[in-house]
Amino acid sequence: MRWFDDFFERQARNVALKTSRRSALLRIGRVMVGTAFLLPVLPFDRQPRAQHGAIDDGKHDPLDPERCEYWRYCSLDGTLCTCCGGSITTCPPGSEPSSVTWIGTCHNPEDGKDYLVSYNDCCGGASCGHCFCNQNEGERPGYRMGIHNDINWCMGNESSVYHCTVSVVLGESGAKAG
Amino acid sequence: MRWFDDFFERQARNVALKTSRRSALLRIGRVMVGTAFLLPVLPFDRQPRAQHGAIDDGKHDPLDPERCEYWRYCSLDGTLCTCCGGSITTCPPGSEPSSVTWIGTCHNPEDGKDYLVSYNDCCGGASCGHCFCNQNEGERPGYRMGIHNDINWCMGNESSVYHCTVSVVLGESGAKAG
Amino acid sequence: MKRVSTSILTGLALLLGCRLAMAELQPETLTVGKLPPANPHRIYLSDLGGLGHVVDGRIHLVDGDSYKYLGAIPAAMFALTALSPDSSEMYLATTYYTKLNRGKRFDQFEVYDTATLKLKSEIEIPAKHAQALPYKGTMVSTADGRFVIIQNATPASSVTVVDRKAEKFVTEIETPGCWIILPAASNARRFATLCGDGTLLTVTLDDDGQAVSQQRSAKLFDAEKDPLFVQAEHIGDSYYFVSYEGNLHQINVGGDTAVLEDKWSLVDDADRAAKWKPSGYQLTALHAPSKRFYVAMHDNAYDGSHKNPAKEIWVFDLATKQRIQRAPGSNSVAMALSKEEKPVLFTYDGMTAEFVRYDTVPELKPGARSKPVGEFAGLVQLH
Amino acid sequence: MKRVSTSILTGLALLLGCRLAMAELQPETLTVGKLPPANPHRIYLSDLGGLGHVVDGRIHLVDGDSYKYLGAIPAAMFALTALSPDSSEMYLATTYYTKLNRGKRFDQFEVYDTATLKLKSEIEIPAKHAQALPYKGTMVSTADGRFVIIQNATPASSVTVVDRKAEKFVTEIETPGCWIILPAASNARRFATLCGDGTLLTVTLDDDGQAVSQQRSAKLFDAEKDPLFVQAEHIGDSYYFVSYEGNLHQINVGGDTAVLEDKWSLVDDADRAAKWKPSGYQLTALHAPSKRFYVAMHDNAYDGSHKNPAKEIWVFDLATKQRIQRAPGSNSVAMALSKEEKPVLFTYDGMTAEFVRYDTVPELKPGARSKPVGEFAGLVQLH
Repeated sequence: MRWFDDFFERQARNVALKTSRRSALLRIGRVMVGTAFLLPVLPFDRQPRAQHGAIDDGKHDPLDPERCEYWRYCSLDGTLCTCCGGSITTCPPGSEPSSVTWIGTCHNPEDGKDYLVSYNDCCGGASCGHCFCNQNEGERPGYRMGIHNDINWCMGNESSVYHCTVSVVLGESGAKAG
Repeated sequence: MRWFDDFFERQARNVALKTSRRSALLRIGRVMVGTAFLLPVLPFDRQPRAQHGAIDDGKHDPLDPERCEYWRYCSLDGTLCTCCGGSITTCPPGSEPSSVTWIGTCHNPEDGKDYLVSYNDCCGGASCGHCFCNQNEGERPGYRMGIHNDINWCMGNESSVYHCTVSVVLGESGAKAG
Repeated sequence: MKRVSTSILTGLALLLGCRLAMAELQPETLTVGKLPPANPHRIYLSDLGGLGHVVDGRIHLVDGDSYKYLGAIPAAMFALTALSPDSSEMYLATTYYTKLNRGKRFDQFEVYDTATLKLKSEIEIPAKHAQALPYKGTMVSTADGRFVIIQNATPASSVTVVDRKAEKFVTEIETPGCWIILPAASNARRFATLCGDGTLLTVTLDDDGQAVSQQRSAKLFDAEKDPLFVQAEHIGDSYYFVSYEGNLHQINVGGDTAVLEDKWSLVDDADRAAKWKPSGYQLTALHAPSKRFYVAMHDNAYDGSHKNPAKEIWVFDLATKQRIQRAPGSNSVAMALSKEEKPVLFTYDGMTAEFVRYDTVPELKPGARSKPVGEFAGLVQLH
Repeated sequence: MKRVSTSILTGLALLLGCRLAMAELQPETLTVGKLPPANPHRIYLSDLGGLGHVVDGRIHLVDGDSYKYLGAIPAAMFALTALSPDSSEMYLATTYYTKLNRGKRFDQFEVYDTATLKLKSEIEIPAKHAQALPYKGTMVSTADGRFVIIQNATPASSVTVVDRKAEKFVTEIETPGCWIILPAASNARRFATLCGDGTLLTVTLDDDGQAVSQQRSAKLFDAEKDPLFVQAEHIGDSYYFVSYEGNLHQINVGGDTAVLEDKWSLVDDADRAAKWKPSGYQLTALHAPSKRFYVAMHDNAYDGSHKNPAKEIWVFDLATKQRIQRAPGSNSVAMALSKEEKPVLFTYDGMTAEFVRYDTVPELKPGARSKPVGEFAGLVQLH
């Protein structure tokens, strides 16, 4: 259970780190400036937006769960279950929730509070591929596994085929928690 | 060996059918008129041209083997081995020629002659997906299997994974052959 | 140790410094979503997955009213796909390799529950299933749902018979030079198939699924000069085929041998002069109660244009043999009609990968377009 | 009966009516093509295959001079990929399921010949290989090529040791909370790994590949306030890491425990004011002979921008610790330098999926762009 203890130790410290947070709206679209493609922050995404990507029509609505800029997705690197037959907190039929997750801390513009968000991957079946997003607020390399998003969090499931990602609110994040 | 006999009987009759033939150049681009996408005749192709499709810049050179309008490809429905690490008559390294093929009869604008062309699929490895073409001159439904191209001609190989398609000249096609 | 349930994770995370008292959002529970109840506008789109990923096909489920994506059924490699007669199940015949694209090949017949997208049944079948584009008629249930007939190609042609009652493979029946399965409505142990010499082969099974008779018809169509598209619609035992040249063939498959009941042209002299011909993959649809027949058409036809996207969709009344409407084609390469009194027609645009929803009453009229869906998709089925 | 060789088909077709005497084109023979001999500009691009097809990854081979596509190595699911020290082999650690995306999972270490793209060896390994994006350092050969060390994650961290001499799996070594394998150049039985508490763990193997020592360093970096990117370049035992805030860390892994040899900032006050920071995936490159160090940078950095495509590439002289050039970034998310005296730098554009070829001598200068290649690609390796 060592990884498990380490995992939560790290989560707690990460939460403590996040003392200030800017609105998701402030930092949107910077990468797009001067590029010919309407691709947001998606270094590894080579799929056409029209077919696979989330909508990017220049509107960046932090309250639309089918857009990458939805506030809960602040550290979500993957495809949105809302575009794959699921919802913010449900896996699409035919897939299963991952048994392990990574964590983000995101600012909800509606109530002005920060929340701990669990990013579960949904696993199994044919992978979805719709609405790819790559948000990395608070993301860290693999030596901080619990807040690392460049790995398949279906890794521990019976079928580790990646399907899509949900974002489940675990609770409010205390500014000095942990 | 019944299918085999039927197969060649059909080939021969098909050859006989082809008494007149128009230049590939005459019939190009018609489907594109009025469409927003630069997709040529590719009903089943939903891949982005920039990434997967053969070049389509409006030039339809019947002598460029990386373009769908290359004269030998008159009945080729698949991806071009010339874009996948192979050539007109070689499979890409790591793949294997299909043991069975379909046949077309294509007009060579360079010498004005019609040729019997064997469309072998190359099989195995990771499928390629580059330069998809969908040309159907003389193509017939599955009850004329030897000239049917909506089936995977890697079907008989040890690995039936479709990789790409070559076009091998079998010889000149006599107008009244068979 | 390897697995930790989400609820445990949630609980621990809460212990570690979440100030729930002030939170407006309460901790949430992750579940697996359910499909909304099926309605006649639920679309099933068979997708090979792209020629760059032929090992990884799937069937997309899309709500035809909202165009919301509902989910997918994994279909592996070059799967044949068909809804069961009552749409409660999706059948697949597909290929696996033990190491993705190498190792041992094995083919399976699989049944998915269309209410849950869960696998209900899987049966190994001969490793011969036709690795074809998903054409209608490559896998069909008998009228009573007892047997499923699967098209094989090695490329020699045969069919595999699966018994849904016993849930087992029954037999393989050779059908040399023939293609597409056309079950008889009046005889749940009988199907016909189109052959390369212009005949139809009629196969009759016994109650165990074994072939007891194979009868070849007279030559009913000209496979050389005017071949039939294999996509067919039927009313009872009468199947309606269109040919490359636009001739409608009505063929009855109910008897020991198939017979040509009628043949007439969809095009008149003016159409012929403009070279209007049928084209596409799933290029016809039929509403049996009203006898309205829908055909994808294109003009300026040439040798090889028979799969082109539709320029127009023509509507015929099979009772009067009259064309009653020409409507925009929306680049259709596949179409399907809902099972309703006033059906809607969904077409799949071969250029944009979008669905278009047409009203059919009082007349055929294109309406809402979906977002693009599918990568190398063909067959459209409606619940 | 199932198989008919192409030569037989060819022969028979010829009998059936080809008038060879008049043909200008003679009958051709189908063969399997050979790769052109490798040169230092041959590119290997690791591609997960797209998030819609994660089961079907591959490594693309592209000629960096002509940008011609040379072929692909199949990589299955979330493969780790690395060239052997002499580039004659490509290593993979990957996952299979017996039924594509279900059934039994098994992981394999595989070796492909880069001259032929043929599989040379395959060894089953614990089903724990890190299903990560293809980061450099997730699988590395020891300096002598004897052992290959593979990163595992369940998500508990460990490494798998494979013996290339015996061609067998040796052992699994726990490396809790640590990530990325950094082999020592001076000791072919030693590697270090970065840990979440800011230390490095140094593991020493015996000649059988078993761990004989595991030593933890002092805290060498601040994993909370200024974490290190895991992508690292090395000269001998000295690894060069950049941190999120732009501090270069020089860490020596040759001894029993790792030591911080040097640390200095890549950004000055003006850069800091404009928020210039490193970013990308494979975001640095190093030419050891000239000590030229290349870093992908972006300005207006914010929390979460550390993977953004490069706005500029900065060139440093590690001897003088001076920035000697700023060049356009070409939206690079990955880069690799050729193994040449006057190397070229290939970058991979995260917005367009195109390669850009930079000259580095006399200065860094972007040149020809490729066509797009790859769907969800990352790691770039040069032969």
